[in-house]
Amino acid sequence: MTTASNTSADPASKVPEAEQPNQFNVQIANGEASSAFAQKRLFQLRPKDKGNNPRGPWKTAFSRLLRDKLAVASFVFLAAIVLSTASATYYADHISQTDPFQSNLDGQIEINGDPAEIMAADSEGLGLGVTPIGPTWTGQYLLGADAQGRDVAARLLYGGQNSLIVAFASTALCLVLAGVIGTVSGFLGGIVDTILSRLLDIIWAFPIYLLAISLSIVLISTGLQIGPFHIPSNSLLLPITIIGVVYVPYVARPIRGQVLTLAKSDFVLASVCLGMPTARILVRDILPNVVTTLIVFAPIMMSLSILTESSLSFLSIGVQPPAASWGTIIQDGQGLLYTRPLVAIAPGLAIIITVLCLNFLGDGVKDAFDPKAKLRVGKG
Amino acid sequence: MSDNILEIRDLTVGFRTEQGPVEILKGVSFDVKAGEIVSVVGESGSGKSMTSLAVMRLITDPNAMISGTIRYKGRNLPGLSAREMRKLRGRQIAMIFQDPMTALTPVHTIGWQIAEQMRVHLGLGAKVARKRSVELLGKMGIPDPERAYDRYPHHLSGGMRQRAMIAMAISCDPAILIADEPTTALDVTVQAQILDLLQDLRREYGSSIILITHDMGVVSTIADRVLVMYSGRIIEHGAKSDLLDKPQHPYTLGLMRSIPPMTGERPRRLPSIPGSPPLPGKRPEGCSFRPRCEFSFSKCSAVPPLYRCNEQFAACFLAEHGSHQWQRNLAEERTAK
Amino acid sequence: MLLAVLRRAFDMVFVMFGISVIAFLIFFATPGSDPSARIAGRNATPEMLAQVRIAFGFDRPLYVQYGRLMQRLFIAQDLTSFVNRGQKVVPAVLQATPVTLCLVFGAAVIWLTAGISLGIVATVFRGTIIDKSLMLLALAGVSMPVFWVGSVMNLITQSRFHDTWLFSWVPGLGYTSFFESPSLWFKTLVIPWFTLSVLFIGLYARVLRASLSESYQEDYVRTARAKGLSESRIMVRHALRTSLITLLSMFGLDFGALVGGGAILTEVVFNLPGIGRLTYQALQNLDLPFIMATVMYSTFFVVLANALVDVAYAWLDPRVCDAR
Amino acid sequence: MLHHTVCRAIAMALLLTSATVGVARAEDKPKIGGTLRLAAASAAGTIDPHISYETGFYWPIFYVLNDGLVTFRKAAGEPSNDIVPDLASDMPKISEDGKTYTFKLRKGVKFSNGQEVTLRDVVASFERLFKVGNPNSSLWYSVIKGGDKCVETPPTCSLAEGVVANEADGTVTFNLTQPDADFLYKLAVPFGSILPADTQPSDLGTTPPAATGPYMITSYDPQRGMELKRNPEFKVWNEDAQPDGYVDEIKYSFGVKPEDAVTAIQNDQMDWMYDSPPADRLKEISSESADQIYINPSFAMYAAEMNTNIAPFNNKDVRQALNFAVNRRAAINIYGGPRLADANCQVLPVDFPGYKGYCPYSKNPGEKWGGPDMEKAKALMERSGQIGQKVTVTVGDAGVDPQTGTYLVSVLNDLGLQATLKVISANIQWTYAQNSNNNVQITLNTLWQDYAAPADFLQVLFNCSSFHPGSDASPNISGYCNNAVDAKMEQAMKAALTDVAASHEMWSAVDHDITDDAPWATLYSPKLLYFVSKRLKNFTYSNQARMVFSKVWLD
Repeated sequence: MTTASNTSADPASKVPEAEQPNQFNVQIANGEASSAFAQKRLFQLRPKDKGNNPRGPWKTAFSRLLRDKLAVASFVFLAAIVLSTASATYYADHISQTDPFQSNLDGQIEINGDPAEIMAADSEGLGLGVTPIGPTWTGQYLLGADAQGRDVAARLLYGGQNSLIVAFASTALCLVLAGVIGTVSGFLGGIVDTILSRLLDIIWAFPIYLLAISLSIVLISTGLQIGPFHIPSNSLLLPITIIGVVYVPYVARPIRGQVLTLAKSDFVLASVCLGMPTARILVRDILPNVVTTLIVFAPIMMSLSILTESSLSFLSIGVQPPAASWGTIIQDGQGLLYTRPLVAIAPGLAIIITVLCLNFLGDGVKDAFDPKAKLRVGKG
Repeated sequence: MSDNILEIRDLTVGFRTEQGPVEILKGVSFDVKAGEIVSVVGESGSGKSMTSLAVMRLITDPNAMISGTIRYKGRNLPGLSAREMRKLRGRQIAMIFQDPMTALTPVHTIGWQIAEQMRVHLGLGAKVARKRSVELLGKMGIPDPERAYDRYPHHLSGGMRQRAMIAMAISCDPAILIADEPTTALDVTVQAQILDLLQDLRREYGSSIILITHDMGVVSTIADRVLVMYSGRIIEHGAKSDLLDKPQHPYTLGLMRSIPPMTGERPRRLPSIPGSPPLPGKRPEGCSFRPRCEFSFSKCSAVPPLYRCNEQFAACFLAEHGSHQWQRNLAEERTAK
Repeated sequence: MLLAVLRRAFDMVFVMFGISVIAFLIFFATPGSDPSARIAGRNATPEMLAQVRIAFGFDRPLYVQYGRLMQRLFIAQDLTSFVNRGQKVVPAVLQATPVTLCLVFGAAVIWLTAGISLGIVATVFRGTIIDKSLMLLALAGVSMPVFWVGSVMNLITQSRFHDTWLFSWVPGLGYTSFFESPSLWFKTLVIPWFTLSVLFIGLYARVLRASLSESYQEDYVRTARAKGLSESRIMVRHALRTSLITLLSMFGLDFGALVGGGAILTEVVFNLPGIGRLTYQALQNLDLPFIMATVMYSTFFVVLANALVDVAYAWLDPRVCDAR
Repeated sequence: MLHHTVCRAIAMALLLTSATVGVARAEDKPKIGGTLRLAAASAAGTIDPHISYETGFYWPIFYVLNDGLVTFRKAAGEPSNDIVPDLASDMPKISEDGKTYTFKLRKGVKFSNGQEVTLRDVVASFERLFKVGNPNSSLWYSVIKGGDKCVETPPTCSLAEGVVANEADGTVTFNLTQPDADFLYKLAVPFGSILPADTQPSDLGTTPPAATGPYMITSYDPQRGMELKRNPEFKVWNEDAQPDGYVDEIKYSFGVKPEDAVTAIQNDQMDWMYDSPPADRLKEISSESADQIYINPSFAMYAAEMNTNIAPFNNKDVRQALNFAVNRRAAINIYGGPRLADANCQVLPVDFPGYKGYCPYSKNPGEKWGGPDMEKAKALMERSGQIGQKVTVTVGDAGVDPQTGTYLVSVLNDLGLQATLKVISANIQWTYAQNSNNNVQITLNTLWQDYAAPADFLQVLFNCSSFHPGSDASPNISGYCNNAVDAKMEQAMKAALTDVAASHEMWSAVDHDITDDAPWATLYSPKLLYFVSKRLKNFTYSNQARMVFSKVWLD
């Protein structure tokens, strides 16, 4: 892949220049028409140019991030979501008092005094059918029960835990892998680069879902055997690994590109001329920039991972039951879609809100750390 | 002054910023007569380009604050509606930008871009427009204009692109041509050619030219009149000959000194003005040149008005009582040669 | 130029080869997975298993197996489902293709028109509340899991509001070919089209908005103004024209990926018998040949899309083709 | 409250009368033509009538496609259990010793490919049964002379002295090694279908065979669906055996999830669904469109079959523990509530010939199930020493299986096992579970009668000879093999020839023995609930063919 592939990861989500940080600088740029663009570039590249003492620009970046209200708000929101999912056990034990992983098909609960069947056999008409209890909006079965008579609210929280864990872990994995591959390939160049970037090209041309699905089919049915370690097929590690791996090219390619340009950049050449050892250059000049880019990627990748995880779980090749994730809950909800839509809709909303916040945060981080960075939110 | 085609009266441009309003231009006033070449000189940041953009009403920034009058043939440009202004731009007042690399749309042929302007303003048909633009390209001294018409900007050298830019600018023969550092991005030989081109234009179309530059060399070659700008103000203006022979303002003097002499042995190194112009917003009280001025004295803490001395104006207290000591020295130096 | 074409062709072949190898390794060489066991879909008597082993050379080194499989997949094309005996893989894939094409094509039309117009509107009003709210919507669209949107759509159009004038026209889930009944074909696809396009509308609006406001910083837009062009002309002929290049490259890849099974979720939710659903069922039937076939097929589309994008690129952006 | 229950009772009564005699509701006059649209969650693999053992799913279709020498009467209710002559012009002459059956082949019946049905075809068809490895070949058809050899070496199967054609008087004679009370039944089911002699001697897979019935399969794509059109060669020869169909076309679409199918039928987008409607929809449809619902008692069993050959279910205590622990009411709730199923612990369905209520796995053991007994179950687990064992519950992705599977998983976990659920396509589940190579530990199936005799359930599902290791055609899913029980079955079979009542006694004994060994955890015997579109008329439920596709017409 030549042009197309390079540009493909490109298209950026940028903010209007009015929102761009450091008004002042930009306006001078506009004012001084002759060098408008040059100056703007200068300003925007600044974090990179100062690559060899990262703390400085990072401080400014963070302070910039803090000034971005939307980003801060989303961050707070995310924190709230994380906390609430963390409280899953508490809710299950003390409020709903049911095990959300055990079917509860002929249990009863007390709704303000009088008992209620969790799976109520119908008494009207032909007296056919059994309907899970609806949202009580109080304590137990807050959002009602699913087809197994399990407390949806409780499952939602536990599911959230898994979804977030998977998303976070797979993102971390993806970024680390991509960072390493990209840097090595870009910095060493030569045959290593050719091989690595070829490999990336190939994986990149692999439609994400198909790759994920293919991996899942094999791994879910057999588990993964790496030397002495065996990952059982129902372990969270599987979806984490799969999602982590499939997105590597999307991050590794831009990183490689960045490292390539950096390696040719003046300040690196300078330090080469100064006879600085390669390792030192790598650590002092290259890595800080790579890390910046990775930071910029992090939120976007996380939102992608959440979506991917839910999709795989929806196809029942992601998180395996009895464990739940937002995706699996939606899947369970399919059966109840027409009578208890809430079961399917609630986790969906949870996903949307989380991903939305992550994307806002992503925009914020991007503008704060590296406004010129080109990344793309969401992938079909 | 009926033959003034453009009259600018205390034009002020400022920007709202997080650090409060910042003035880029302060009370700039000058005239342009029909058919003359006025050259605006100054270091970058002095606001000369801002002036031209203001005239063209190309300052799109929502935070811009613009005041003052700009009369073109008696009509006040800031007062015009967007439509009227559009009719004027490119038709009456055209502009050439510094960097021909970025100033042309990369995805259209230069021919198309020239033709576009004529089709919009003169309502020419595709064929005629093409013919005219090919002629223009030819006039601008572009070899094989027929082919050049269908080339893309990135195919052409800087000089050629600048020629194309000029061709575009004059395609609807405007009354005023604003050339913003038309030669800065080009190498010396090409510079000369472009400058000649501009002079021919004046001769042929009799259109007046506002030439914005920081290069005294350029000024000395083609300008009729010179405006010297420093940190948003016009600090001296007058006929070229007067201003170059006996500059009234120390800053102008500095600029003069920085031109390599045409005759005699070259000095080991050219004298230059110490320091650099203040950023807008950080400008000192009083005369903003004071910190760099070798002659600064107590009075300079006030903002100097424009003092008139024959046909020359200078905003410096030294000019208060006519010519000054250093000017005579300069004169002697010259006569000695 | 010819050289470039050749290089491109080589790239394509290379990538396809690489992908086929990876796919093969995933299915046939993952530690702890015995393909012939998973092939034991239906009526797999021990003798059958033995046959399968021979036929696919599972007793031979990997490269032989790979060769055999590719040969049967592309040259002989006699690969049949292990689960539904006698069902040839290649025809099944070819039969599913038009469905997916219809789905993706329709969706593409929607998302391009909607995405581009949103992007333009937002840019025109950049900085205003309109811009901000549009971009918020776009981001929301990007944040929605497509299968969830699909389910909700079903809930609304099939159940909750089906007997209102709004959605009474919506036919049952499934697919009717265009030649059977154009009107029905359209009706069955409308909802899936919109479902599929939501994400991309958001995506494209955002990207276009970004690259447009970037163009508006460019010198050539200022030049265009100085030429006295109308804002609309500046937008269409200068800013948009340049931004479209970015968009196009994106579009080609998305289209390819979707046609290549990326639309699996939509197809499953709306029960459209396209490539995606084929893959999904093969997955549930543990039907190896089908999975291989669909994977190969879809990668072919993606690679093809890449190539086309490059061509279109050279055509849209003169700078590229000279760079070659 | 009392008042309430009364109403309910009345409603129920109404329903049952209206339901069981569906014909009675055929108030309006027949309509010919139209397309009958059927929906199912997924296909069920091969459509080879000599192989497919999809009694509930594909057999009803086969019944309107192909014919045997005899068949079950296509009628509603009781009469549908009777056997009537089909391709045979009348019922066979059976010798005194019950070892020879002689049929006269009907003249002038043609296959959909134009060929006439000949004696050759009859002989070939029965040899084909063995060649393609019919699931019951060894159990049912090896009584035919030469059958045993055919079982050993299918490819070279010849029934020269078993099935003898007599071209002269156009008769075919079956010679049996021993009398067999159920033989006619075995000829009446789709396995007995007569196919052209030149039909390939291996699984037809997705290519339909030539038909003799009113319809023929014109296309079959397990991913999409099945299309049946009128068989141009068909002429009615025996209204009882093979009536002509009303609708012109039958379109079966696969991949329609039950919840969507219900909605589709409500919206008149579908006419009939194979899967039972999800429990949570029943309330709505039964209150909104009661007259589109038909409930029929069915001779079927919903059970969890445990693999008695691999851990942990090779341990009787564990099997019994599950039987004690499983809450049949919960399972019934998933299926659609107490009105739709009877809890059951044994193999034979309620009211099936030879059925005697027996439930040792209950709080208060007796005839009927009275609730789970967790204490006993836990105790048994302790004793078994299998606690902590890993169990994978393998279920199909259609009907109530996934739900019930999930429930089983939680029960097994309660018992201290480490259970996980594995959902695979219903398209392969039935055969996948049968193949011992796949090491399925426990699975779920609804087991339908093939014909109304106890031997059918007990022998087919638990006889040593119906367990074929490593084969997909091994209906004895539990791999249960108990020679003592086999011997008892032998006797019962013999007895059936002379004294049916006595044989039923023996069969129920066998039933109870097996129940004690607990190779299954039987959950309930379901009633069949059919939800049909408004326009579907003359719904006719046969105990053999379920809804008789050739009997319904569309308004």
